[in-house]
Amino acid sequence: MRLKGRGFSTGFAWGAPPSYDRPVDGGDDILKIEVEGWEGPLDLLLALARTQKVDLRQISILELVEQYLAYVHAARELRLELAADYLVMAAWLAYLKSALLLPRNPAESPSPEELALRLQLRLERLSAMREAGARLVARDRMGRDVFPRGAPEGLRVQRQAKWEVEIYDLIAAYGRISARTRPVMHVVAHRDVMTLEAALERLSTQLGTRIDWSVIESFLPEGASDLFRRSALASSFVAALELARQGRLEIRQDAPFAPLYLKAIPQ
Amino acid sequence: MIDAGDPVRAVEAVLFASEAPMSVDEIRAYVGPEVDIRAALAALGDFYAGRGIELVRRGDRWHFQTAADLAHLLRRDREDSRKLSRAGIETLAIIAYHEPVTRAEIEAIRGVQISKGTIDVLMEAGWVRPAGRREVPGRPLMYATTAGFLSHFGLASRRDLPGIEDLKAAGLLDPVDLALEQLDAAEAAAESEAVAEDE
Amino acid sequence: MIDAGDPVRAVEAVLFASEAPMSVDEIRAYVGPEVDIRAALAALGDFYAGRGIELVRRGDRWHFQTAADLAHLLRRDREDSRKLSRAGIETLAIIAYHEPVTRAEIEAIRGVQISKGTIDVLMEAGWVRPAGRREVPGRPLMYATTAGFLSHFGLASRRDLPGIEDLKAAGLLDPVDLALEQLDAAEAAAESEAVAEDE
Repeated sequence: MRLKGRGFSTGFAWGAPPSYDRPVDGGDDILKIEVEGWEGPLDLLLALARTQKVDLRQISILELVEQYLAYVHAARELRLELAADYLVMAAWLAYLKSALLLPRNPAESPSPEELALRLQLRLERLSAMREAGARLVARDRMGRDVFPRGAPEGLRVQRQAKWEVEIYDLIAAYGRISARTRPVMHVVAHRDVMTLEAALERLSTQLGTRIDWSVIESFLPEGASDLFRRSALASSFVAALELARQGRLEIRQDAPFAPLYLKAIPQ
Repeated sequence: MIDAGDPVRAVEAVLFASEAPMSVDEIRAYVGPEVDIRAALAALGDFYAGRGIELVRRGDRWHFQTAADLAHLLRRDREDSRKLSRAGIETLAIIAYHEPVTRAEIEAIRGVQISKGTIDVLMEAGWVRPAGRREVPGRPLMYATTAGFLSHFGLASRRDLPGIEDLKAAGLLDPVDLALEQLDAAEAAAESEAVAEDE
Repeated sequence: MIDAGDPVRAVEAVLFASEAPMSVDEIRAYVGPEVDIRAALAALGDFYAGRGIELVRRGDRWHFQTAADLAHLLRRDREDSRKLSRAGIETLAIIAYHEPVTRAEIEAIRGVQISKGTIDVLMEAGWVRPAGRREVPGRPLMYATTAGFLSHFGLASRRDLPGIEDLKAAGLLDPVDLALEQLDAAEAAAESEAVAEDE
């Protein structure tokens, strides 16, 4: 019987309730109760059922209910605090008993007989499993009754990694390393440019020779390479801005991206 | 006199050297595809019958072991380190006879909750394994026995479980109907807690 | 037909289950003083002669073992296809192009450290071998490729490895600007000299 608090030693035993007069446990007048031994109300019921000394299929459920209730009663008289599930089972069995004894209510489902049969089947199944467990552990068991070879050589699986790598992977890897680790050097190629200073001088000089508005491109050197012309244009534009700031020329543009005209301001 | 030719010798040597029971396929991986392994096993089984060593089948695996009737010679100073608790034995029996079963079903049969450790001990011994989930609310884990269970208890298959045919015929191994087995609300509550624990 | 009676069976089982070879006295401690163990051992020796299992004597101790001529069955090879890591491929490429090289040199070329395992894997694959020591402080080990490397990659010799120029032509070098390409050309020339030196 599982007791709350587990305050009892496992060897605890107590006498059967006075009303309980059936010899149990193979003729012993005392129903010994290992306090920690009962594994729930079903276990207790099964032990009580065994005392009827009949096949579980022929068991008297009413008698079993009486036994259980008497048992719980005795435990309470001894002020043993029973675990709740024992009391719940007692209440259910008391209900079953009254249902079995009182006049039938045909509408009730399941019927008390069916409930009794289910209880009997549960006890049978638990009993069968308990017996099966006992037979199982009594078998010739490996390491206890039969023994495997003490020193097997063992079987070995030699795992050989079959590496999936192709010549291409190898070469590509080398290319990758080469590209990654070669020293990076930036060399700026020499290019012809017109410096701002040159453009300023050139523009100042040429501006004096023009009377009317002249497009900025007309100030660039003739016959220069394209790259040099672009440099000269950029420098001349900056030079034009500088000269306009100094009040030495005027800049005119009729619309965005339209031609840029320059004209000297007479000093 | 048995033919000690290559196939039988080969299978004998491989099984003898193996540290664990072997299936036919596993044996084949060592002795080669051309060997009739079942024939060799049959020859070996006949050959070793009644000797101090026996060829036994456990599940779909084969191994050599000492003859059971010689246990008294070998058991000395070997102590049974696997003493199972009563709860452990019953739980193992319930799993073996009903598999796959959930913890709630085991508890319904035993009429009591089982502690977390009980199934753990059985799994640690290599006798029980998780076997999927029951497709019911809560999807509780199910348990079943292993090849190690068969081998430890000397069973060729689950059909060899003692009395299983009689129990089946008596309807005692029918699926556990939890709804019917739940005789009272307290148990039902306890079980749903247990199911929750399994998650 | 061998007598499968008790003494022989007992000795057979005890020797089978023993974790170590046993002397006659040790066997006797299991099977009892009345048993003629030498006779049983002789019977077992005859019985197992030519089988897949043999009874062998080592000094004054006896044990069963798998027949020596079947040892090859106890091992089987299994090939697992695996991808060589990027570090592995790069290290192999560097060794192939620069051999013999030390690990420090490989790291200098890769610009990344390599783990000990990387070269081990290449050696295990049979593609790389130790190739003496560099006569510098610390005498570091040098590595070179093997004949297995050449045959795996279908190369007649290391000269078949494409040079930098070939790699560039194949688009295997990242695009670089004009000046750098000229630099490459100079280095490629230097490298092909280095390769030639190694031959």
